[in-house]
Amino acid sequence: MTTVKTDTRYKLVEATLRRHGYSANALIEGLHTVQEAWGYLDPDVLRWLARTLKLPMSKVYGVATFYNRFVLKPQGEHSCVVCLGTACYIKGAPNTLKKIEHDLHLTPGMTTADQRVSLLKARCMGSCGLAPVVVMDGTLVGKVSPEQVTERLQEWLA
Amino acid sequence: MQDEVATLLEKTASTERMAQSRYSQRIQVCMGTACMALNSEQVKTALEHAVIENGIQKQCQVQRVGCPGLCSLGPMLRVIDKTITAEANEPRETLYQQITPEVAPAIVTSLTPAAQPTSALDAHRCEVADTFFKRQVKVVLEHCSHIDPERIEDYIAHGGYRAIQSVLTEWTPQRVIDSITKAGLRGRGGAGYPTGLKWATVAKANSSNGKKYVICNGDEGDPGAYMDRSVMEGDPHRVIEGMMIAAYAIGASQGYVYVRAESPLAAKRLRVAIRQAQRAGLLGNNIAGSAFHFDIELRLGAGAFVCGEETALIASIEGGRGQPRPRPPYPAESGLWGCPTLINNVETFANIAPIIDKGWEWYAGIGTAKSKGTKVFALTGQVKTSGLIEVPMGITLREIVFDIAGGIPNNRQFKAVQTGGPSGGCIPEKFLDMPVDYESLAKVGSIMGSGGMIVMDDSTNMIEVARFFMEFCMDESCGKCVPCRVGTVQLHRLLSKFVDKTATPADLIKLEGLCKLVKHTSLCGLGQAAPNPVISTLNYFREEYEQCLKPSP
Amino acid sequence: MANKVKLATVWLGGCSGCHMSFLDLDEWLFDLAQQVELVFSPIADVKIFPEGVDVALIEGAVANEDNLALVKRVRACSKMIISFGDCAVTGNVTALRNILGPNNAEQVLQRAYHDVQNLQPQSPRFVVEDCVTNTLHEIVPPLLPQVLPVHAVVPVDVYLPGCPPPAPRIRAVLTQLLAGNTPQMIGREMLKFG
Amino acid sequence: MSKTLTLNGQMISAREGESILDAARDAGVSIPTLCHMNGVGDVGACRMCLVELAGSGKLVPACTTKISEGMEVNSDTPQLREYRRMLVELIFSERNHVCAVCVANGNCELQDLAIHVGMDHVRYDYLYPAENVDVSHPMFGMDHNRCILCTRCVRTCDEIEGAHVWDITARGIKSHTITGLAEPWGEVNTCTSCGKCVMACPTGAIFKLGATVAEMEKDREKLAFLKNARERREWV
Repeated sequence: MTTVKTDTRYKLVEATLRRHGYSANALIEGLHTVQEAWGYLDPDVLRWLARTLKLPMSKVYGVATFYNRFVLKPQGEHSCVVCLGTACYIKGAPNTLKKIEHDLHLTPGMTTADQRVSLLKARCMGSCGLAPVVVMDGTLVGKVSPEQVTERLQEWLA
Repeated sequence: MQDEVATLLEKTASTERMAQSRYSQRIQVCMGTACMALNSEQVKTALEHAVIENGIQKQCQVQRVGCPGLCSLGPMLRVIDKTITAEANEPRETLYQQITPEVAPAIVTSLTPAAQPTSALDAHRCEVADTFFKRQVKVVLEHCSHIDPERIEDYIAHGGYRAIQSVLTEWTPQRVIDSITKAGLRGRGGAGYPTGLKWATVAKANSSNGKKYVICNGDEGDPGAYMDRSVMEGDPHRVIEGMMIAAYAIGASQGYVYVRAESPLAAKRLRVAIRQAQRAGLLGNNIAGSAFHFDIELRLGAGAFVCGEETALIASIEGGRGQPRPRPPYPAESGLWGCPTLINNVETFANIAPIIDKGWEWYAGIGTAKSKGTKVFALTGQVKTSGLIEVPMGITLREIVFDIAGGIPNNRQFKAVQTGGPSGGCIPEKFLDMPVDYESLAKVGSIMGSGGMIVMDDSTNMIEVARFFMEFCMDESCGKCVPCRVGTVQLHRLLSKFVDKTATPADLIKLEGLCKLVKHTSLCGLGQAAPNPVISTLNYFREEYEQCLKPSP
Repeated sequence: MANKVKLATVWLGGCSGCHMSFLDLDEWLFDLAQQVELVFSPIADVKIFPEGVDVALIEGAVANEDNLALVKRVRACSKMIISFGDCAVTGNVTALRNILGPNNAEQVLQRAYHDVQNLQPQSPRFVVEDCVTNTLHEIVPPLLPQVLPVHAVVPVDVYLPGCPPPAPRIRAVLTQLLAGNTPQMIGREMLKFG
Repeated sequence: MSKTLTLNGQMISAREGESILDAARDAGVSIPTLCHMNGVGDVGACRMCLVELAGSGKLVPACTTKISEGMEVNSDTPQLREYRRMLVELIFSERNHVCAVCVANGNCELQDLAIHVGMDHVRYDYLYPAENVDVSHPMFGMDHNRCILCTRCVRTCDEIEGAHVWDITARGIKSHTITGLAEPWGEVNTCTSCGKCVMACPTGAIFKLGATVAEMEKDREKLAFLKNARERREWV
């Protein structure tokens, strides 16, 4: 496990675990930090996390896959999250998603083959006043039209 | 020692007030999630630059505040000008909407002594403000949009932490509980359980290791609801103070705030607020020199609607899969790590300080016989003005939809209003004059819920709406119990048959039977309430289902 | 003979095991023959399912277009239909191809007629003339996208599970029916699948 | 301390702290169960043992609900019977349960339950998920087509064997029983190959390699025996 020593990202996770006294209930906090540092939950890191917190592997995996926020595969360079909350739904979010699926041949949860763009869906970003909303690379875009989104995606893919 | 805190609060408050009184003009920019998405941060920077350029930095302050509620018209800002008094010697307040960084300097120019009357800002004056705010009563949101949520001093200057200070010095825990009980406050998470009763149960419960916990449920996952997020973003100290008072009343020394990962700004503001309160000695050991110890930790959710259910939330804080377990035992007896635990929702905690401060009599004077106080709603969907509102209990749906929100746009007709999110129901026009309170909403097959309110016009297909919510519940089901895990999938398939017009009369019977099964046999509230959108649309829009039956061969 | 019960047995997508089990009724078949007239069956040379049938035992799941057309005719022409055996009741082994997803027909044919054949793999796909309807059709009826249990296509009156249903269970059901009662499908002897 | 309650109109007595399920069984009344197993903790997940409490009419799982003085319980009403049948149908519709080709045919708790609730057919559409069969372990196999997610294997491995090889991944209809980091069972080095999960599994999902149709017999009382032996030093 030489990576542990050389990869500084482990130190970030260690810091989180230390803050919680390496107790088993720090698992979710630890997973958050792993995802921030790596961008996803790498199986080797999960193994290391399980050992460090003295938890069974299957439990760590079970927790990691229970929550929507955690992803087990590397994500694309850019991300596009389409909100499918009620307000966005009523205001036409399904059309946006359909257009993206149609134009880019992507379905939610997928990343383009060139690892450029990941498409995700969300259950309400809580910005219903701006519905329909899409989060492009972490920035919330409100009252968005299907065309606006695909245009931006084409730019990313160009 | 106790006086020290009182002095500290007083000193902080007077220093802050003095500092603020130096400014005769204030520009308050909304820094809620919605306005920030519309570049309100850049607007604020532009304003600050303009203030300096115009050389009025000694009289004009640009301030960050929480959400005023008109989220669809952001970025919002408010100008308070003491140099001009309006009615009753109050300084003139003007609300502006849809301000861009380009328009921002014009606002500052209009505040300079040499300002000429200009029409440049006319388009940005918030016209709907009068009607939008007229019927509202702000208790929970009283500070939101008026104070800087990232400065504890501002909260203290507005009377913050006065309630906990007097509770710690003069009140017994029993008196606190009695006050909350008499105020008639009910849980704002949706079910409406009497808060005082819950507190009394936890206070009485025996803990084997002496520990008790307070949990603030900020896992607001209903699609179309963002009340709690706005409160946490706009007035985080209010939530902390409510938790402190609760902890004192029930004898807890540790608290947790559980916030959705989808609300990063709320989490950030709470983190800042907790740190500030710790530094001010308001959280930690021997608070205010008393024997009261209390600290709060923030826990970030990771995307699971079911974690709004209290036993699932506890499992999640314990670091596990957020799966509910059968109750009893209730968390009040055996909750976090097996200890008695009080779980209340964000809005519930935000109601506590004013009840202590202004007295339960005042609070009980607002609302209806069985539902006291106010309720915050996130009003969205097909209305002219959507946003965050706080109304007294007992107001009618018609007043909310037509008076506050201005009715239905695009010359369409009102069809239904959906409350309670995926656990609620669709309320048709015939109940528009019904008062909004826990009992009335339940009577018509919906629930108060946490406060999402979605208005639908006559272009809405109710079966698709029911299927939308069923898909939500199906995706969010934790998978532990059979009726919810499989029943929601089967319900979704049946609803799809109606949407595709391939359903048979036998499918309608199956649909109704399954709704009943899932409602009565699911383990937790998510499953038990999952059929509600179907049941209510079947009740009020049955003809739409019948029209979707496959023509018999 | 006019008041004899008109009995039919039908073989859809199944292995014929249920019919074998029916034949396991052995000498009771003589008693049965006293009371019923077998008007349609794989073991009787009748081409078209007749009208006015009292009871039809349907073995097998609805797997192809022939099955579908036949089961609809059976329903239309019979007073009572019995899902006979697990394939009719649940889809059972016949429906295992459903796991391959919708539109799995090509995959299934490829596997059955090509992948597992050592010599001359070929699809049995020539066109023949139907001597009854005088129409041309493929000798292998096109497979449905999904295999369905009988009750997913037409209403079923009695479910007689088992793979195959043991002979005593078949006898118990028929005895009840001939006595004019609705068969009581209760308990392990009557209800066990598999 | 002894408490008195009413079960289906009969007065019965039970020990304080006892579950409704145990009290009923002591009184000779059987309540159908599926995720419950003697020897491991209860989770109240399958909802088969729901009983009705008089007064509130509330349905509660008998396995996790403690008795109380004067409680009035009904474990067998037409409504409960209908719900139980529907629940069994839902379980059958969820995965690919083909009794005819199952190792546990004749020795299966789900099959027994279907008989008990009088399930002559399944009214709901079968979902036909594509499921894996994991035969990477040298001694045992796991056929996800037959798994009903009762978590008896998870609890057995955690509470009795202590290895916690099993857990559940994902959620909702996508939930799956996993070994280790969702790895092939045979590659999980924490597995002691004790075979307790095989005993615990109510269906043919976990089986001994080599067992063919209707051959897989399971001795579930072994697990309760072990638990007693380990915790109470009582070999019964």
